[in-house]
Amino acid sequence: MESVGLNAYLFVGAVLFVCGIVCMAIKRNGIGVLMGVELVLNSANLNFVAFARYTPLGLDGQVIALFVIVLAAAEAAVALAIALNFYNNHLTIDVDRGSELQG
Amino acid sequence: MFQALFTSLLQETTQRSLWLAGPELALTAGIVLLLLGRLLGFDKLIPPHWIALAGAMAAFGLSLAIFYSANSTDPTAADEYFGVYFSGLMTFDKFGALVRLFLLLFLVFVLALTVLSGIPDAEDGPDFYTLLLGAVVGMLLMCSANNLLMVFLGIEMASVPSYAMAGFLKGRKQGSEAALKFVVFGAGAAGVMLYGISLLAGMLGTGDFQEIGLRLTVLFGNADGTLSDPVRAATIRTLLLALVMIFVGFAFKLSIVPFHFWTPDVFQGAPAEVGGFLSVASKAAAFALLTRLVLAIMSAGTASLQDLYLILGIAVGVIAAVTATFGNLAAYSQTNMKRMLAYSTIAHAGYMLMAIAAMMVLQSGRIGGDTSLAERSSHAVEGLLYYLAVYLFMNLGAFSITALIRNEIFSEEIEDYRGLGYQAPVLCVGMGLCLFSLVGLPPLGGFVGKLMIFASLLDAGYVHWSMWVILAIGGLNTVLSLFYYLNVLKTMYLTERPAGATTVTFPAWSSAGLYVMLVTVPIIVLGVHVQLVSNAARRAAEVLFLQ
Amino acid sequence: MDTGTVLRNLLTLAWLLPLAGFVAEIYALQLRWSHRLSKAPAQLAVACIGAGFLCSLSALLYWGNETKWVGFAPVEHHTPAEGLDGGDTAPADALRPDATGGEPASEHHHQTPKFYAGTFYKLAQFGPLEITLDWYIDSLTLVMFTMVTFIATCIHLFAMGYMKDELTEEYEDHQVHLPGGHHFTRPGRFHRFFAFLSLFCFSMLGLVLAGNIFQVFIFWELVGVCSYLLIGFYVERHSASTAANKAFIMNRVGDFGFLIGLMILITSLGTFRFFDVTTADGAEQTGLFSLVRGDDGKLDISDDPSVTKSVVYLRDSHGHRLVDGTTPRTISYLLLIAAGLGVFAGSIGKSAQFPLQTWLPDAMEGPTPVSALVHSATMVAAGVYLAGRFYPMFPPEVLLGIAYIGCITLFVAATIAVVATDIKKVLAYSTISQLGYMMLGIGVGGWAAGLFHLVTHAFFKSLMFLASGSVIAGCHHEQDMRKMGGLRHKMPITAYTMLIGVIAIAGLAIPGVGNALFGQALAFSGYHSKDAIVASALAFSELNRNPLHNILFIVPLVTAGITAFYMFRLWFMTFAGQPQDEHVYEHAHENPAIMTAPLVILSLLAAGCAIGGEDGWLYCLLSFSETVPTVDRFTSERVASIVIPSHLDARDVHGTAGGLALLAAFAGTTVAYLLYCRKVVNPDDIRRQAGGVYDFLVDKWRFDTLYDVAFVRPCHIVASWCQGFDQKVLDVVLHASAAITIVVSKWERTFDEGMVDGLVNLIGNSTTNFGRSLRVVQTGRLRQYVMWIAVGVVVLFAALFTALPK
Amino acid sequence: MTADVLFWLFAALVCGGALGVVVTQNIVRMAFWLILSLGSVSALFFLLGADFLGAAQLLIYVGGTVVLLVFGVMLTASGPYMQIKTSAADGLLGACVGGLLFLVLVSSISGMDWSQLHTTNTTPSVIAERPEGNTLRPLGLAFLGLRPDRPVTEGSEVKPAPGYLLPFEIVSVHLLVVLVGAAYLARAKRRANPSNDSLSA
Repeated sequence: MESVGLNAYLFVGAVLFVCGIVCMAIKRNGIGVLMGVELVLNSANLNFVAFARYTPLGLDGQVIALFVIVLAAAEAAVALAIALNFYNNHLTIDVDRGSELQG
Repeated sequence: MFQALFTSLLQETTQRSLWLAGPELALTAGIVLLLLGRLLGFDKLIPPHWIALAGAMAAFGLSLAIFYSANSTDPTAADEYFGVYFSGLMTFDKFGALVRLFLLLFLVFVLALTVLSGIPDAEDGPDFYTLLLGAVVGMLLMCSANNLLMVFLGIEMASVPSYAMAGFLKGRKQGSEAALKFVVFGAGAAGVMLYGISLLAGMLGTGDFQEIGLRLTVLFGNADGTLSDPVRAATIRTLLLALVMIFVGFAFKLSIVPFHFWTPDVFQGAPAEVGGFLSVASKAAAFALLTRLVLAIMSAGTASLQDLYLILGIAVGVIAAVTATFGNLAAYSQTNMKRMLAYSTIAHAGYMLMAIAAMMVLQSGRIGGDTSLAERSSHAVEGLLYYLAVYLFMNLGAFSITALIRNEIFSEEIEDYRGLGYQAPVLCVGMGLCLFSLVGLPPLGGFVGKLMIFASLLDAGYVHWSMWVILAIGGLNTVLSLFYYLNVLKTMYLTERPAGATTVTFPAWSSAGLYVMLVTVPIIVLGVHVQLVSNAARRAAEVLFLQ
Repeated sequence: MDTGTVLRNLLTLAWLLPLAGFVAEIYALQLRWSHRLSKAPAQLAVACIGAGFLCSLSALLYWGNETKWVGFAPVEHHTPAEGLDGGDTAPADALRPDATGGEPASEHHHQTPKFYAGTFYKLAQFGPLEITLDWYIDSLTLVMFTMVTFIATCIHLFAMGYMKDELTEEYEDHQVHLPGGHHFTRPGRFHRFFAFLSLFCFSMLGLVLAGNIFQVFIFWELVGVCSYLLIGFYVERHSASTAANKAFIMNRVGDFGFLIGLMILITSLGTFRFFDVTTADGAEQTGLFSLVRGDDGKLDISDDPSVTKSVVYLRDSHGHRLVDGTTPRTISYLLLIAAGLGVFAGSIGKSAQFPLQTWLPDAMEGPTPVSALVHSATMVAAGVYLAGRFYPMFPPEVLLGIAYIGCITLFVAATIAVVATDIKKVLAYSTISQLGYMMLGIGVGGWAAGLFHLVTHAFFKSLMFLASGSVIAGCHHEQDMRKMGGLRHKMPITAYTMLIGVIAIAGLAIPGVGNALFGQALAFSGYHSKDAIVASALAFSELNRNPLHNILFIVPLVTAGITAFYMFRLWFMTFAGQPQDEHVYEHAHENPAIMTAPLVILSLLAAGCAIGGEDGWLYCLLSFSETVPTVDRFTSERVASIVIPSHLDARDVHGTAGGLALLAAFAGTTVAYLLYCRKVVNPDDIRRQAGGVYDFLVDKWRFDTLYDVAFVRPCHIVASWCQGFDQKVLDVVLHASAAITIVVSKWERTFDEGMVDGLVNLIGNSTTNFGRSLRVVQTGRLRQYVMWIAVGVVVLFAALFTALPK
Repeated sequence: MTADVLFWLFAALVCGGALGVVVTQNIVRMAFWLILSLGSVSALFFLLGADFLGAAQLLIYVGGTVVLLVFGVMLTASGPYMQIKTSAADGLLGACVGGLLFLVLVSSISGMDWSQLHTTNTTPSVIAERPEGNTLRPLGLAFLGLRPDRPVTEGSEVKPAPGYLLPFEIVSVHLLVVLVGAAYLARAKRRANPSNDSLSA
């Protein structure tokens, strides 16, 4: 049995998750926000793979992780296209500039 | 061994799964045809909306056939017909069949609306319809999901095309802003949800809905403590955290306070057609999925989890009440029609969530031993389904009439609707019906739906009094909501058209006029002829509470 | 065709005609069969409602003919002993017709069923619960139909004259000021006004015809919508749209209680129907009234004395207890009270009872015909009608509540009316006060008395409103009574028809004169009906030993005096005396025949509709369909000891109560006369107009000399005798009492406007402001939205975690 | 022991990289930190015995997604908007909320005893064998809907365990739809008039 257990992996996952959320919440650069999204999804993936290793979730965990990678890629593609579209219309990627819709 | 597995898989897939997934396949075929059409150039001959409409109609027809065969199936043969398919990832029952039917009917209506209102134009057609059909495929998966992976997959498949659709008018500043907000907020919520799913799946060692209940029973079943006490406390805590995080994903889809922020901005920035689509379809699918997930988790019949379930139910009720109140209050001072409808959507999500809360509270009471509560919680789901059916028409009606009026007067500001009532009577009478139904005035469908949900809250109040408070808040909210809806009608009917404003001529016997009638007449029918849907809804709801 | 079918067909026709009218009128311009300057929509509306009236009247006569006029004549009253004898053994289910409606099956004293009922159409079925469109016709329905359609016809005719300003392409609204000193101009809305009136008639008739409480609720809401539309007819006027909103809010508050009542009924009784039916498979479905009251009109309460534990056994139409397996079906007594209070809350809203009364005076912002139709005679009567229709479902505790609400309302409204100067406001407050009387009558067990007053009040109040409308139209939209005076010369028809109404509402009578003819005092309708209510109240307060309940008799008695006072004050200020504003007086003129004719017709009915009092045809007709026979006293000991008096008890004290009420009315009239006609105790006026009063009296009044001799001269002589001393005493006493009344009224008005109105406004404003402040949350900033996700997770988790039991 | 050292090393890299993404204000450096962090995650995958997944992570994320993001950076990072700085107040607020969130997560997770949780397993489904590397074949079969690693038997009958044929197929439809959408949005727009919104479509 290794000394490094499941909780250590989950801890790393938690750090990734929080970093991702904070990144989404404070970055003004739209691309930076999308990077935050990637961090969040990866944190969940790390959890899944760790659970696959240590719990009866087994191979299912890895399968789910693979799907998440694919879905994250798809989401990133659309998000990037939308960010570029935003840039084209606002001539900036600063998300704070897009606060026309409010109230 | 391997051979046996393979044979059983082949059998299951070809004999059962493919037939049951027929609607999804039909939509997929529609998508492929759309792309082929562009590739091979026959989109000039056959307009893309016909291809999309054909796909949607085929899917609707298939789901109707499945629905009828499900309802006519001999209950004794039910075991072989109903149940999981696609090796346990999906489940088939009357509930899923009914919601799928709603969704596809709605899709047909939305497609017809886009053709009538001219969004998108001929060039963008294939792209728009591909996205629309793709999103509906995801929603159909949500209706019958039976695995945590399918939960996430379905939600993503429904959401990601919606992001693109929100920004579909890509030359517009507001549209791109709306899409960006939508995608970032949605991705954040999906991330949180995925993290919650990972915790839940890891803790239970499975993603299968049937097994979730069994595993929870094993973990918390015997009070003598297979888990030592600190571990037990931590386990409950983690379970709670996982459930809260999963709820965030649903709350985003349903625009539940405080995860509703995207809704007004997106609905205002996106075309009204997309707003109508999002406000109904994604909600219907998400409510169906939420019902399934909640019941899966609550199927663990252990008394030690009863307190947790009760508190979760009350919390959902409180959130629902806050959501309804917030939506209605914030709608007050809106001047843009789409934005007002967005807040109204939030409020209605609150009403519908109340049904879920009632169901959860009743279920927790059932775990406490009162078996008669099963029927009552099935009434809550029946009310939810009925509300969804009515909501489909009344909200689509409101959004589509907004779109049609926009095509006439080029404005979506309520201020600009002055005096329209006498220039375009069909549009305005239709809008009046939709709005009155949204308020919940008899004899319209919205009233019946609200009545059913409130009745189940009343039932749930016997398990825990807080549901009565929720009921009172819900009732007060219907009073509150009256005024901003009425304001629109007042503007339309009780003021004169200002001098110099565009004169609207909207003939009743045009295709658009007929469309408006087609959408609004069911509101009255559902308010008058309740059995039409309530029987199906009851049968669909009952099967969820069989065990 | 049997009687039930004929009645149903006639009344359905009367009910649906206005709906057809509405559809035609609202799209009159779009359908191009009329134009903006045409009176055709109004004529159509009159035709519809007039035909409706003919249908209703023929239904009433047909019913009388079929039943050998039994309902129109007094029935020999049982003695209580007889009633008790008959209690269990009498074939009381014979009171009910065949369940499918129509077939008379009565073996009682007369071969007449109490009511006919049936189902138009079944809308939906939830398990055992059916949602249906039912009809329910008893003599109350017939009377209401005839009354509503008749008054509506008169008012439609009147409105054709009153609203003729709207027959224009450019209607200039003098009360809407645009910047730059202009007035707001818009196309006329003549056709729309009549469309709304038609829709209102349809809703009101549907409400009366409804055979289940759910259907009542639907039309209840429709009536509310119509009222909203009509009050807000001059939508550009800020005050009008505010008043429309206010009326709707207040009504919705009451309706919320109604809805709760409905939910209790549906969950615990499982039906909405009033009457029993036999379904196609022969099973009997018991209606609400039979469930709760059985066949003998009595509640079958368990013996448990504690209110929280006692239950009411549900029974079928034969009086047998219903069982569910072996356990009897019951409803908790407390729940029954809650349901009753809930439904009554709806009545409070619609009938402008305390504390929801404030919308009604504001609703006078609508055109005067609207005030006459909607806010005096019919819509507000819907609340009383509901309380009457639903009477069998009310346990004594609820009745007591109804009585007290009515009592508070009638007093509060009457005192406010004393200080009002707007002619329509006086009438509005008077309406509230009279509605309070009706509620009081129903609450103290005088079911027929309350509804009797409802009908008579409808006639004389619509008369007075139309007369005031005539005044307003004649004086170019001047509504302040202080600027009027002496108008009876300018508009004699209006003035004297109004006087008939005033005498009717004041309840004046000449005792002894009519006894030989009718067995009753010679009096107009209001005397009889108010008398009946006061008698019931006296019987109630005498039978109930609780001294507090004496209020229920004393207050209406005093208020009868106040009523006479303010009504005569109104009449004196408007029509008698000297013109206060020459400009108004100069331009005042009598209105054309189309407006005065309805006044005359209505005044005849206001005078004569109640001839014979409690032995007259109208009262007998109403009491014929009493669903809960108050043959015996009914005593409840659950919450407090309450005794509901029987008919006989009320009859016993009738003489006393009538005499006292008459005395109060005369006192009020005299004071009004002294204060506002003679102005003897108003030193300011006397000083200001010293000589003028005498000239005026000598020249203008025919009976002036008589009054002068009888009252004024002696006064002056006595005054001179006492050389000022006594005069000063009298002056001080009278002045002080008048001042106290006025101060109290003003205080109440302040309470009314400051507290109740203020509260409503506060709620309205704070809702809007709160809604606006919620916009601040929606900053439009994406990053904050995302931050909310994180915060939401943390807060939700923390909240649930702390709530979790350890 | 080696595995332990490697874990701590890569865990530090993952966390450090993620923190670097958060702290850095320069978008290009952020991309660099992101690559570092996600690459290290793939290393952790290898440590967890998920070799195929680790490879996929490297290929798709580091090779695909992040490159996509870098393209995005290059396309949008022009002129004065090269550095869009987060204000100190926002940063502080983010740190507070993030700290709270972290506290909640860790306080829940750290109390768990996973081994105890799963030794009480008596569910019908057998504990699957835990993947210890060489997962390519089982994963591939799972995508086809076959689960030889997780046989479920009820009596003598062989029942299919959850296989992933449906999501495997349907996700391709999803990718197709999404790429169409992305391509549509990224295509040159025809109405290049961002300042003048017209509601008429």
